Amino acid sequence: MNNLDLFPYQKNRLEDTDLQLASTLHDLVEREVMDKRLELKEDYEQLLKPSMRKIFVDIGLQKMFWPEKLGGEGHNGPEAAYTVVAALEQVARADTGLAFLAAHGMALQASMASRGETDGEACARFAPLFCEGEDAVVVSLVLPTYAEGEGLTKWRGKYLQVTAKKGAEGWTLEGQGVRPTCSGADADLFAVLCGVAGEDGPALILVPGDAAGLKRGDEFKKTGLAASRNADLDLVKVKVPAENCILSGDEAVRKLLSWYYLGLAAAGVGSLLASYEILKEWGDTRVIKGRGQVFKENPLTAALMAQIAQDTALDRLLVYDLAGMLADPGTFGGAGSEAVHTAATMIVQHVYTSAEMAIHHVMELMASAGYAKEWQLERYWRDVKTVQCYLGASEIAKFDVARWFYQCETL
Amino acid sequence: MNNLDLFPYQKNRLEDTDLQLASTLHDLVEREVMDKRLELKEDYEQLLKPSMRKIFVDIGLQKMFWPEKLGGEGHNGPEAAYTVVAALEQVARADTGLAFLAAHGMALQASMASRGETDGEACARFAPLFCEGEDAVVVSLVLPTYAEGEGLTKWRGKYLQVTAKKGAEGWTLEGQGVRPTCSGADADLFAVLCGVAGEDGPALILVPGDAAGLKRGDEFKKTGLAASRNADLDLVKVKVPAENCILSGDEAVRKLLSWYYLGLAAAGVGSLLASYEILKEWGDTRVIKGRGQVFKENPLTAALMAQIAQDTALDRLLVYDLAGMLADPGTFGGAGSEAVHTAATMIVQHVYTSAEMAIHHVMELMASAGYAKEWQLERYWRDVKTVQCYLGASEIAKFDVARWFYQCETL
Amino acid sequence: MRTIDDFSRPKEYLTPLGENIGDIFRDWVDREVIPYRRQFDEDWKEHELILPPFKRLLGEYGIQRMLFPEDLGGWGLGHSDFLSVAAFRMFEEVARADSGMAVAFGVVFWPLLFIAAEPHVNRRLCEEFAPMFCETTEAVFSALAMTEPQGGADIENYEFLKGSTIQTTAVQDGDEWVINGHKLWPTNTGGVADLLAVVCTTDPGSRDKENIAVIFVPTDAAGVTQGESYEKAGMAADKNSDIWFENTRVPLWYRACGPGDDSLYFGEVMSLGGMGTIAFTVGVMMNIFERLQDFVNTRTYRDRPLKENDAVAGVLADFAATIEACRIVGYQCARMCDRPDLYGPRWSPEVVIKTRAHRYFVADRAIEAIGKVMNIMESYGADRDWDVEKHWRDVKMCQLWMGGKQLCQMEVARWFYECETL
Amino acid sequence: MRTIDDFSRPKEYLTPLGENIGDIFRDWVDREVIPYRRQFDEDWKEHELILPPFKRLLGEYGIQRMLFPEDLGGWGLGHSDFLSVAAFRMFEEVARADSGMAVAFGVVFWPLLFIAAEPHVNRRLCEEFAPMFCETTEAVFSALAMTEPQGGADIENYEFLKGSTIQTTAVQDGDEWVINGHKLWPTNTGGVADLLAVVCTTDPGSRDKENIAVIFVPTDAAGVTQGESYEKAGMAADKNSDIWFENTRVPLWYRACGPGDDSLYFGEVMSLGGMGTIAFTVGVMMNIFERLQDFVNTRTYRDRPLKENDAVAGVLADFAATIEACRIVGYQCARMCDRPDLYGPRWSPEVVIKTRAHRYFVADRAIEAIGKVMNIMESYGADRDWDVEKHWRDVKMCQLWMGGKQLCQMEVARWFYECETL
Repeated sequence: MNNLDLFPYQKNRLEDTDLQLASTLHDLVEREVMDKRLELKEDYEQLLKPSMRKIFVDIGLQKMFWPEKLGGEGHNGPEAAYTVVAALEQVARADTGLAFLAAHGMALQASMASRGETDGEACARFAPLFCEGEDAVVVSLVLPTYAEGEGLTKWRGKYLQVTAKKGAEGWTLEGQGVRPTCSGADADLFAVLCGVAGEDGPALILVPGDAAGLKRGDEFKKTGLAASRNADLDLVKVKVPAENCILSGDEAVRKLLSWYYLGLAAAGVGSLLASYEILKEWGDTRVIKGRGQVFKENPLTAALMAQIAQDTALDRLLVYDLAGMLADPGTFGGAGSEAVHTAATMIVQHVYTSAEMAIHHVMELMASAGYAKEWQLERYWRDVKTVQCYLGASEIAKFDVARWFYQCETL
Repeated sequence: MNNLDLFPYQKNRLEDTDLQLASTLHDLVEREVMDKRLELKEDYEQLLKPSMRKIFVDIGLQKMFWPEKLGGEGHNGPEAAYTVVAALEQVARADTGLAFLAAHGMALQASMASRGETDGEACARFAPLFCEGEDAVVVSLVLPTYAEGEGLTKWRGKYLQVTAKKGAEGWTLEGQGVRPTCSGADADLFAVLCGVAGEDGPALILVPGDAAGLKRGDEFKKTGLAASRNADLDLVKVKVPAENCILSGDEAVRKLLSWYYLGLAAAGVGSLLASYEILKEWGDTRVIKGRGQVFKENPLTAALMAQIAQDTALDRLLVYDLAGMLADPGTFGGAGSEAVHTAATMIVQHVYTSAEMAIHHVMELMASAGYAKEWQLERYWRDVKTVQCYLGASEIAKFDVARWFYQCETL
Repeated sequence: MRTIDDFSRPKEYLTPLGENIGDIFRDWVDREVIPYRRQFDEDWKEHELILPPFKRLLGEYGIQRMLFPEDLGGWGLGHSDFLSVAAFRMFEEVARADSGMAVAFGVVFWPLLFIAAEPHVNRRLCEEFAPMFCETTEAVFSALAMTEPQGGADIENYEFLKGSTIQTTAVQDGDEWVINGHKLWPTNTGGVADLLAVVCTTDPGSRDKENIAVIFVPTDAAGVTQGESYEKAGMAADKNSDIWFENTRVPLWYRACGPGDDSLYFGEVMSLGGMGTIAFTVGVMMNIFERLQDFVNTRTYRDRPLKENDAVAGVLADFAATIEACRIVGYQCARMCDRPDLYGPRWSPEVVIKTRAHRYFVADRAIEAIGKVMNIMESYGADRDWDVEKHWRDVKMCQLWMGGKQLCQMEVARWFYECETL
Repeated sequence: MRTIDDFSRPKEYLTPLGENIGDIFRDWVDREVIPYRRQFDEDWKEHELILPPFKRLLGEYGIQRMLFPEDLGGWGLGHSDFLSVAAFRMFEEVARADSGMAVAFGVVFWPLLFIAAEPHVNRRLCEEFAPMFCETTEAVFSALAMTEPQGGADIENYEFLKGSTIQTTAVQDGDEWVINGHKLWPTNTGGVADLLAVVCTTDPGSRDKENIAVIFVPTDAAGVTQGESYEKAGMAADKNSDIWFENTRVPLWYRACGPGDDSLYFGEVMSLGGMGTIAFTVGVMMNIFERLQDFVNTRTYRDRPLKENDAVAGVLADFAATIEACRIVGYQCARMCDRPDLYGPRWSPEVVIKTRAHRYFVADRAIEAIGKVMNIMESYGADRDWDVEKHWRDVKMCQLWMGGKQLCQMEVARWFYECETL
């Protein structure tokens, strides 16, 4: 049995197609990413971009939700939540950043092309981009964050970075020094959560990467996620058609975020599984020379190795629990409900908090091999921490949790 | 909706009968325990023992698994795992110790009376004790622990406290200063994991509380769990019939422990839910006087309150995940498998580790009200820590986890 | 075998007198407290077992005279420059046996700081109260009445509130104060204390610190009523109750230091209270270390002493490292209270806030480390007979008295980051 | 506004010279390092940006002469009684800018301790090597070659292994040592160092400490080969590579202190290395505090500066409290290395183990606290331009060099609990 099967998960809820997809991806990333990365390191053009194409286009993750009549696979029922997890676990095993990008695309698909919601103009308009092209489509989000200046619209205490005005010929967007969640330097499509002049709730408006007035800054250096070449954006009188506003209102935003967090949480678990595999090899082969003891047989190191495996195992169960909630709207209320959004927030925050510490511990056990690039562990360590930062301050995420469990009103 | 419904769980896996049982217990413990405890404190004779009778006998938890033909309820399929969790959550809400005792009895039932395993002599012999009597039957376990002296049989590194010899007329048990898991002073039945002369694997042998040669020490003082009046035991040539050996071998022991851990984990979650309810009342009513701010509206206290709710919510999901594994032996391998036993170990350890910290935090938020007996919070704090200690050292539990994930052989 | 004296502390800060007193305390707890402490929890109401050792220490040894000037029968530590470091050692030693006793002991001196500590000695009040403490061999306790209903730690939060929430009033009537109010939780109430210092306001709702008054009230004064002592999860030796003041009259000159100074030197009470809390916590950990040594040496796993298992040893090491760090921080904290010339006055916001920072840092570390030790001992960790469980319960209260962690965090943030609206 | 100088340290331990040097370092990092450090990660191979500031500090300011006796052109700190405390401040200041540079800087002096530190000054070797460091304005680096393939931290684990696992051999041939072996990871290899101290065995497999030899080897000696420098997750200024010795010959008197003493004084290297690691960690945290202040003052949440949100302030407070505690522990640790008269020799097992305990305690605290700060800054926490992410990567390596946490735990358990078989 494959090491990863040692980690229990709700296999009995998955379709055979999910399991097949997972095993196809498992083999693909071994071959296309993991076997090549010692030589290619984190090279974007040579390693990451080609792999993205294989995963998004050839395997078809970017077509999954879109209806068949529009060239997609029409796998867009709530049960697709299990597919997202099964797939992104495997992708993240190879590279957290690739799974991070995939989570963006799948969250957008779930928002635009869930079963029963595929008749809108936007769906017809954007499906081809994902289903007909031969290239991976990189989706980036613009979400609320802290403000530096004044006068921006707030949403749950943070600030909407872009403001949108609706006119006769569509939307006009404005924003300075906008920080996207990923790939500011080369995303094909930005899904921008905007403050709408004259309205309370925010709206999610799609901005093509080549829109006039969209200026991309230079790629900036960051801790990890080489697959996401990020840069800040300026939006100066960016005009998009009315139908590019694909959703508005808190419930729709919560739905987007619940699916987004599901994908990110799965990416966190995949990174943990990969770290476990590296540690396992270390524990099997390394000998504590002074005692001729195999590393994994030392009680102190074994206990810490067990803690790491336990964190990984429990995180995996929780991510599948979240998939189970999304997959059964009847019982849990659907991705847009406060109940599920709160669960998604708790689980993704927990996964990245525990993953940060778990991978810290792997690094402690591997000592210098932990931070030497050669052993690959350090990239998961940097990537997971980077995703955690992009997820937003956990102290502030807790306000959402507090609102749900204690009905707080002023946080 | 009841506050506890704010905490998501796999409701869609439960039978209506499970939900009814939970709500019956919810109301019963409110009435019989929670409304009376301010006055009766933790009085064993006046509060805890009568409540135990109502829960075990009137509600019937001690009859649940036994086959109907023997006077039980015959609810003894793997799906009963969900029932155990749904029930013990509610019992622990009122008193962790009552749920702790119930978990002992239910683990024994699962070991003796699971569907398809109810034809043995032992089942016929012991079912009446649980199904016919009018009193609560208190079951205690004797499990491996550290040794003080020498010459005891080891099981996975720890020592079996009692040794058993098989003779023509049955078993003879010997043990000095034996520490049971609960109720040494008044248990009706001890399920003793014994080292068997001439055999490798341990055997679980039932010793009635009135067995000749069984000497109970005085009840000793301990941190919590007033419902468990514990005392050390001496077994001097205790003789029991052959059929009192109800199971032997590692797999059977793992099965017992998996069910036991399921019950304890549910008790931990119930204690967390009760602590949450106390904290919620505090957060709703307490005013930070200097600012006239309701406690739960302060961002710092709200964030910590959220962390507590999050730990509770995720622990609850994990306990139901464990129930789901026990309920589907086909997929996960059954309660006696190493896979499920490892999962049960991880989940119960995680629940009590996180519960300890979560209740510490509740106490920090409530300050002196946290440790004043009047507010009741402190009993959950003491009880949960006591269960955690009785569960055994988590560092050593990790060796079981390491054996599974890293195939360690010498720990 | 290693002993608790193998844990580091800054030797530069120690004084012969302080160490001698510490050795006397060590001997006293070993003979008069540790043999009886396992019954203290049940003695929470009566103090039949708890009082006798206190009589010996405070009354017969005369430790309760410590702060008063020599010429009034005291030992003059109130004008020494090593009081805090000496007190740290004393507190460690008492807490090693019972941190509830350590709190009760520390609070004997807490109100007296207002009148007996340089540079703000109130000679007249020293003369007034010295006989009560110095001319008896009975134990004499004091108490500091701060906390009020609904107030919680508001008064300890004086930097922010400036006394505006104090409900207990002191109204001048001729040459007397007339005090009315209701206090909760003071250590050594429930009938223990003979002398109270009461935090009052001379002008309810005022945010002017001039109106915060600390006024001494003998517990036998008319109109003082104490309630039943509270039942707690532990710390039985620290008796707490409600206390009511109904038109209680004391002379005007019973006010500790006067307008402005009462609130100024309240900071001293806070910083020494914080320092003491660290000492209690360290003392507790040192005794747990002793009990733990006994356990891991005598219990075996795989036929070797428990301490020889690497994973268990990792927990043991973490516990020792935690004691090392916390004790060093604690002694430095005490030194900062002793040497205004180097660190600023101990009542300055800087020192007050730093002691709070040190205190809550140490408390968090200790609670985590002790919880792990208790778990390593399995069911014996929860046994009264192994003492660890008692310390586990008590030390949690040490963390929470004087305003819990969140208050410490707010004050620390306010000072280090100059937050203005917290 | 509060500055990093508002964090506590024991003022009793400071010396005018040490503080003056510290001020020079502060000025140097502000002018010559901090403006360029964001490019250091990409400079890991070439050191084109990293070398010039080192030239200024070590060569032109002459800091590299620090340990040597005055009459040999040095500053004589090797026979001072405040070297460690002074070094702690220097390390803090360098690490404030870049902890990789701090490690590279510290290791310049590490091997020299064997020959230039009282009471075991090797006058002949001082005379031999002083000119290399004192008669140039170029930066001169040394390295200490310990770690070997498969060995990991085995050599640092010398108390347990007594050198038995050392594979690098030194064989006497006439009046020369012939050295053969393969070392990994020494700081300042990859072509940086001019002088090496090599930990060898004169009798492979022996558990007799007499056979542990520390031998000086100029890197230009025949048979010394260095490999490519390793690519790491951070700490670019700390260059590491393989290094091979193939029949490398040096005079017999290049042995540092002689049989027995080499292993004895190896403890000094360990304790000062541990002390230095704390200083690196504290320096890193102090700079993060500075960057964090900037962030929480300029970013807003709900129209107020981020620092005014109570929940965020809680994280800020925890970070400040952590710096307070870690810095106090670190200075006490340094003091213990400076004052054998009070704390025992710095090479004694007690001091070595205590520095390890202090070090891993501090590292765990720092990593947890820094991780939370980074998260509070959201995506900016991961930006190179905010510097926190760089410190986050680097400080993890500080935790792991010289044998990681588990080794520290084992040694601490061995000493405090007298474990015999760990």
